[in-house]
Amino acid sequence: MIDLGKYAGTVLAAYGVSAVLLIGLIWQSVAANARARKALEKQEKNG
Amino acid sequence: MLALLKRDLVLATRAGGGFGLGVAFFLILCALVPFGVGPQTEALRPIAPGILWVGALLACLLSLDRIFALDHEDGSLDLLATAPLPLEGGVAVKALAHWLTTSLPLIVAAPVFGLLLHLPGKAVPWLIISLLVGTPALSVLGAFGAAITVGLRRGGLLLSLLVLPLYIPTLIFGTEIVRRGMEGGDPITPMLFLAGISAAVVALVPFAAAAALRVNLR
Amino acid sequence: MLALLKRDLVLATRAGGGFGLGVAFFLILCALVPFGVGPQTEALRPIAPGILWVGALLACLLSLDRIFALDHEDGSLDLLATAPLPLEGGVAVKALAHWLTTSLPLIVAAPVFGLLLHLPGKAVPWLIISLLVGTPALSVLGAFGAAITVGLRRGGLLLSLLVLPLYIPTLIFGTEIVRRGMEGGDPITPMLFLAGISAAVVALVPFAAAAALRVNLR
Amino acid sequence: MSIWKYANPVKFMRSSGAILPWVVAGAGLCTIGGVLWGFLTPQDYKQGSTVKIVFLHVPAAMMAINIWVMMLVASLIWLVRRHHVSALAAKAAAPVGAIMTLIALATGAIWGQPMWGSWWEWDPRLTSFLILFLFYVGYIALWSAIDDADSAADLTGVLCLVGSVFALLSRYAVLFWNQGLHQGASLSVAPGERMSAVYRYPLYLSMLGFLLLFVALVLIRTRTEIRRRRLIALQAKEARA
Amino acid sequence: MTLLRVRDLAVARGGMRVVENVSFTLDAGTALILRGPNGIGKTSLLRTLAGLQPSVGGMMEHAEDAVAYAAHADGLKPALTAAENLKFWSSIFGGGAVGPALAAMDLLSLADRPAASLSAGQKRRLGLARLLVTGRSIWMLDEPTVSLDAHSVALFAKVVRDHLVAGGAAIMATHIDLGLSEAETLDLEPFRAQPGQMSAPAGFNEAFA
Amino acid sequence: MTLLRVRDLAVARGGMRVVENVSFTLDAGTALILRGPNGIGKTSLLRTLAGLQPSVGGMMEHAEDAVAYAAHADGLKPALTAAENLKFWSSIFGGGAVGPALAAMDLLSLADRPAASLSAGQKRRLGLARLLVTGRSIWMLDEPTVSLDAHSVALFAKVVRDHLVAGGAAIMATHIDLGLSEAETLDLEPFRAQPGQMSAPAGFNEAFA
Ligand code: HEM
Ligand SMILES: Nc1ncnc2c1ncn2[C@@H]1O[C@H](COP(=O)(O)OP(=O)(O)OP(=O)(O)O)[C@@H](O)[C@H]1O
Ligand SMILES: Nc1ncnc2c1ncn2[C@@H]1O[C@H](COP(=O)(O)OP(=O)(O)OP(=O)(O)O)[C@@H](O)[C@H]1O
Ligand SMILES: [Mg+2]
Ligand SMILES: [Mg+2]
Repeated sequence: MIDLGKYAGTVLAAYGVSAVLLIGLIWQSVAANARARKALEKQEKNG
Repeated sequence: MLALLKRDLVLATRAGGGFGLGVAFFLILCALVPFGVGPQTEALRPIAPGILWVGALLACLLSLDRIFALDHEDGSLDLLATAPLPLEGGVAVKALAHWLTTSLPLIVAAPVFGLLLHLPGKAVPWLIISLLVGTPALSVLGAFGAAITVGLRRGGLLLSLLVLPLYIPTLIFGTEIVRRGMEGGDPITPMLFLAGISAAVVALVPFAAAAALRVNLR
Repeated sequence: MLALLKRDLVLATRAGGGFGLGVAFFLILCALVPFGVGPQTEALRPIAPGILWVGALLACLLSLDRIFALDHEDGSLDLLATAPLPLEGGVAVKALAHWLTTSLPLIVAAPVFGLLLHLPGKAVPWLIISLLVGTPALSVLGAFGAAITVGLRRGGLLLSLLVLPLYIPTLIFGTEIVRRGMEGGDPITPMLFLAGISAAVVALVPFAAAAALRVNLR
Repeated sequence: MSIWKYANPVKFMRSSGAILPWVVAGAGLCTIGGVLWGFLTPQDYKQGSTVKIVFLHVPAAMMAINIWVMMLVASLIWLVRRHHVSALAAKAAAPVGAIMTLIALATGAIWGQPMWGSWWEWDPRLTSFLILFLFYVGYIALWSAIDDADSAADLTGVLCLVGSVFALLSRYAVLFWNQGLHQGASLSVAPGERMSAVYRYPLYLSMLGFLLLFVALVLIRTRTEIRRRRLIALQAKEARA
Repeated sequence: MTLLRVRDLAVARGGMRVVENVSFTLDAGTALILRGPNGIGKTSLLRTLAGLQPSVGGMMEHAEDAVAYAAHADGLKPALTAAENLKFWSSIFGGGAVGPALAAMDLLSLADRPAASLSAGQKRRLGLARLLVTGRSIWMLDEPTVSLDAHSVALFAKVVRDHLVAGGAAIMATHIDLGLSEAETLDLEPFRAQPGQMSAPAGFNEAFA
Repeated sequence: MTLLRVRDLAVARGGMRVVENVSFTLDAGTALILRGPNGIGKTSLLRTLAGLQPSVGGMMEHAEDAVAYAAHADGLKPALTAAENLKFWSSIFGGGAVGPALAAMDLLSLADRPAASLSAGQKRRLGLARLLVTGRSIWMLDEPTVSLDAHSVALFAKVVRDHLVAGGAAIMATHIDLGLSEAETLDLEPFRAQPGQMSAPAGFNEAFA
C-alpha cells in the first residue's frame, strides 16, 4: 500500500468523487442506450 | 392522494418537467452575488444567510405557476374536482409535490452553495433546519397564489406580486435563524416563530387555496 | 416601429400590464437586505452597489416573459412577422419598451434605494450612469432569452437559467463602476468595457433573437 | 468519399458501431492506466500527495473546455449544413462536458482545502469554470424543454453560439474583477518551470484517456439519441398514417 | 331506478343565467342527448350537473360520487404513456382495471406510447377510456366525439351501450348522430333564459343589468 | 394579373412533409378555397405561403409585402379598444383608414369597447376588419368564419367580394360554404405527402424514419 501522507483523505476524496461521477455517467449512457435499442427494436418489430 | 403525488413527481422528472431547474437557478444566483458584492470573505459572509434564503424563495417563486396551470389547461383540474378526494387534500398534495421537487433538492444542495458564499460551517446545520422548517410554508403559500391566478394567462408577474408579501415573515425569521446560528446568538426564538408560521400556513392555507380553485373552475 | 413602441407602452400602463412591479420588487429586496445583514452602515455600504445591481437584474428578469409570450399566444407575433417591418427591428423595439417600463423607473428610483443601503452620495451619479449604460444590455439579452423560450409553456425558470449567465459581464462591470466611484478609484475603465458590451449586445443580439423567434413561429 | 456522408444516420450507426469497440478499449486502457500510474507517483516535496489529484483535475479541466468547443463546431455544422447527426452529437456531448466540468470543480475544490485553506475561492480560473458549468446546465435544460426536435436543435444551436461569446466575455470580465491564486499553465510555460517527467508522462496518458473516454461516450450517446429520434419518427409516421 | 333527477334547474355563465326551468330524470339504463345551437348553454348545464359550478335555481339530485365528467380537455399528460394516464385516473377514482378499458377503445397497441405522440383522435379515445376506469354510473359527456372518425364513433357508441346495459346512465351534448337509438333527446332551445324574471341575480352581470 | 404562383410546393409540419406537389396560380379578382379533412395540412400550407414557415420543396412567388394573413388568433389586445387595436395594425402595415373597416364589419357601435368585453363572434369580426386596414392584396385566411353566425358570415362574404372586385385575391381554408360562388376550390386530399420519395429530409422526423 502506498503512503499518501497527511493528505490521504484529500487525495482519496478527489479520486472517489471523480470515480463516482465518471462511473455514473458511463452507466447512465450505457443504460439509456440499451433502453433506446430495446424500445426501437420493439417498434420495428410491430410496425 | 398518493397516486396524485406520485404522478406529479413522475411528471416533474420526465422531460420538460423542470426538475432540477430550481437548483440550477439557485446556483446561478449564488454565483452572481459575489460578482456584485465582491469576492472577499468579509463581504460575502454576512450576507450569505440572506442570499441563500432569497435564492430559495425566488427559485420557489419562479416555479409556482407549474403547480396548477398545466392541470388547468389540460382539464385535469376539472376531473380532480369531481374525483372522490377533497380538493383541499389535492391542493396540499400538489404543494407537497412542489416542495419535494423544488425545495428539497435545494435544501440538499444548500451546504454546497453555502461554501460558495463562505458560510461558516457551524451555520450550515441552522441553514438546513431553517430551510426544512420554512420552505413548506413557501410552497403552500405559493399554491394559494397559483390557485388564485390559475385562470389568468401569463399570471406570473401578478403571482409574484401576490405571493412575495406573504413570504416576508418566513424570509425574515429564516435568515435570522441562520444569522444567529452563524454569529453564535440564540436561534431558537426565531425558529419557534418560523415553525409556528409554517404549521399554521400548512394547516390552514390549503382551504383558502381550494376555495380559490373552485371559483376559478366554475 | 413607433406604433409598436407606443402600443407596448400603453399596454404596460393599462390594467394588468405590470408597470411599476419591477420597482416594487426592487423595493422589497432593498428593504429585506438590512434584515439579512444588519442595519449598520459599515455592513451595508460595501455591498450596496452589488445589491442594487443584483436587484435591478432580478427585477428585469421577473418581467422578461412578458416581452413575447402574450404576443405569441394571441397571434400578434405571427402578424408582426408578416408585417413590413423587419423582425429584428420589432425585437429591438420590444426590448426598448421593456427597458422603458422596467429599467427606467428603477433607475429613477435607484438613488432612493441607494439611501436605504447607505450608498455614499458621490457614488450615486455613478450608480445612475452605470445603470443607464448597462440595463439596455439586460433588456436585449432578456429579449433573446424570451425569444428562445417563447414556444414553451411555463418557461419562467428556464428563461432565468438561460439569461442569467449572459448577464454576468454586465453585472461585473456595472458594480465595478459604482464601487470605484464610491471608493474614489477610476470608474472610466469599467465604464468603457460596459459601454462596449452594451453597444455590441444592442447591435447584434436582436438578430439572434429574431432568428430564435422565427424558429418558434414556424 | 466525402466526410458528410457519415452524417447520414444509417451510415453513422454503421461506422460508429464499427469503431466503437476499439475506442472503448482504448479509453478504458488509457484512462485506467493513466490515473493508476498517476496515483502511484511519488509525493511532491511541496504539495505532498495532493499532487496526485492533477491526473484527474487537469484532464477533466482540459476536456471541459474542449467539449464546449466541439459542441460549438457541431452546432455550427447543424445550423449551416443541416446535418441532423451533428445536432444530436452536440446534444450528446453536453452532459459529458458538464460532468467533466464538475470533476474539475470538485477535484479543484478538494485540492483547494489543503492548499489555500478553503474549499472555494472566487479565483478567476475557478469562477470561469463555474460559469462554464452554468452554460452547460442551461444548454442541457433547453434541449430537454423543447418537444419538437427541429426547433430544439435550432434554438440550442443559437444558444450555443451566443453562449460561447458570453463565456469568453465572462472570462475576461472575471479576470478584471479579481486577480487569482491559481497556478498558470505549467505544461506550456517556459522549460525551466516544467513539471518533472515523473508527473508529465502519466498526465499525458491520462489526458489521452479522458479524450478517448469522451469520444466513446459521445459515440454511445449519439447512437442513443439517433435511436430515440428514430423511435419518435416512426411513431409520428404511424400516428399520421 | 332513477339516477339523476333535475327540476327547474337554472344555470348561469359569465354572471348571467343561460338556461332555466330545465327538468328531467335520468334512469339507470337510459341515455339523454342535449341539443341546441352554439352558446345555448349545453356545456354550462353539464358542468353544473357535474358539480363544477353552482346552480342558480331549482334543484338536482344524484347519489354522491356517481358522476364521471368528460369534456374537450381530456386531462391527459403528454409525458405519461397511455397506460400510465389511465392508471392514474383509475387510482384517483378507486376504479376499474386499465386493461379492459384500453381494449374497449382499441388502444392496446398504443398502451406504452407517450400521450404526446398520439394523434388527436387517439387522444380522444384515451380520454373516453378514462370513463371506464372511473367506475362511475352517470356519465356526463360534452361533445364526446369531436375529432373521432366513423369507426371510433361506432366503438364509442358500443361502449356507451354496454354501460347502459350494465345499469349505468349517460347524458351528453353532441351535434352529430351517434346511432344510439335508445337515447332520448332534450332540446335546450325552449329553456333559453328570459331576462328580467328572476328571484335573485345570478351574478354581477345580472345584478347590474 | 397573377398575384401568387405556386408550383410543386411541399409543406412540412412537425419535421415531416404533409402535402406536396401543390401547384396553382391565383389571379387578381379570384378566390381559392382550400378543402380537405382535418390534419391534411391546410393550416401548414397557408402559413408557408404567408412566409411564416419555410417550404421544403417546389417554389412559390408573389410580390413582396402583398400578403395579409389571418388565423384563429386575431392578434387583439384585450386592454385596447376595438378602434385602438385596428389603429395599431393600420400603422404597422402603413395601411388604410380605421373607420371604413369598422363600418364594413358592423363594428362602429363597438369601436370604443375594450376588446376584452367583446363576445367571441365580435372579436372575430374585429380580427377580420384588420384585413381591411392592412391594404394588402392577397388575403390568406385560416377558417375565417369560426364562431360567426349566419349574418356575420354574409357580411364577411361581402367584404371578400368587394376585395376581389377591387383587384385583390384571397385564399382560404374553410369547412363551411361561404356563398362565394366565384371562388374555385382546391381539395388537398390528392396532394397528401407520400412517404419515402424525397430528395432531402424535411426535418428530424423524416430524416430518421
Ligand atoms: C475548484 C476549482 C478549480 C478549477 C475549476 C480549476 C481549473 C483548472 C484548469 C482549467 C486547469 C488547466 C489549466 C491548463 O492546463 O491550462 C487547472 C490546472 C491545474 N490546477 Fe486547477 N482548478 C481548480 C482548483 C485548483 C486547486 C485548488 C489547485 C491546487 C492548489 C489547483 C491546481 C492546479 C494545477 C497544479 C494544475 C495543473 C497546472 C497546469 O497544467 O496548468 N487547481 N485547473
Ligand atoms: N368565460 C365566459 N364568460 C362569459 N360568458 C361566457 C363564458 N363562456 C361562455 N360564455 C357564454 O355563456 C353562454 C353559454 O355557453 P356554453 O359554453 O354553455 O354553450 P354551449 O351550448 O356549450 O355552446 P357550444 O355548442 O358552442 O359548445 C354562451 O352564450 C357564451 O357566450
Ligand atoms: N405542433 C405539431 N407537431 C407535430 N405535428 C403537428 C403539429 N401541429 C400539427 N401537426 C400535424 O400536422 C398535420 C397538418 O396539420 P394542419 O394544422 O396543417 O392541418 P389542417 O389541415 O389545418 O387541419 P384542420 O382542418 O384540423 O385545421 C396534422 O396531421 C397534424 O397532426
Ligand atoms: Mg359547449
Ligand atoms: Mg387548420
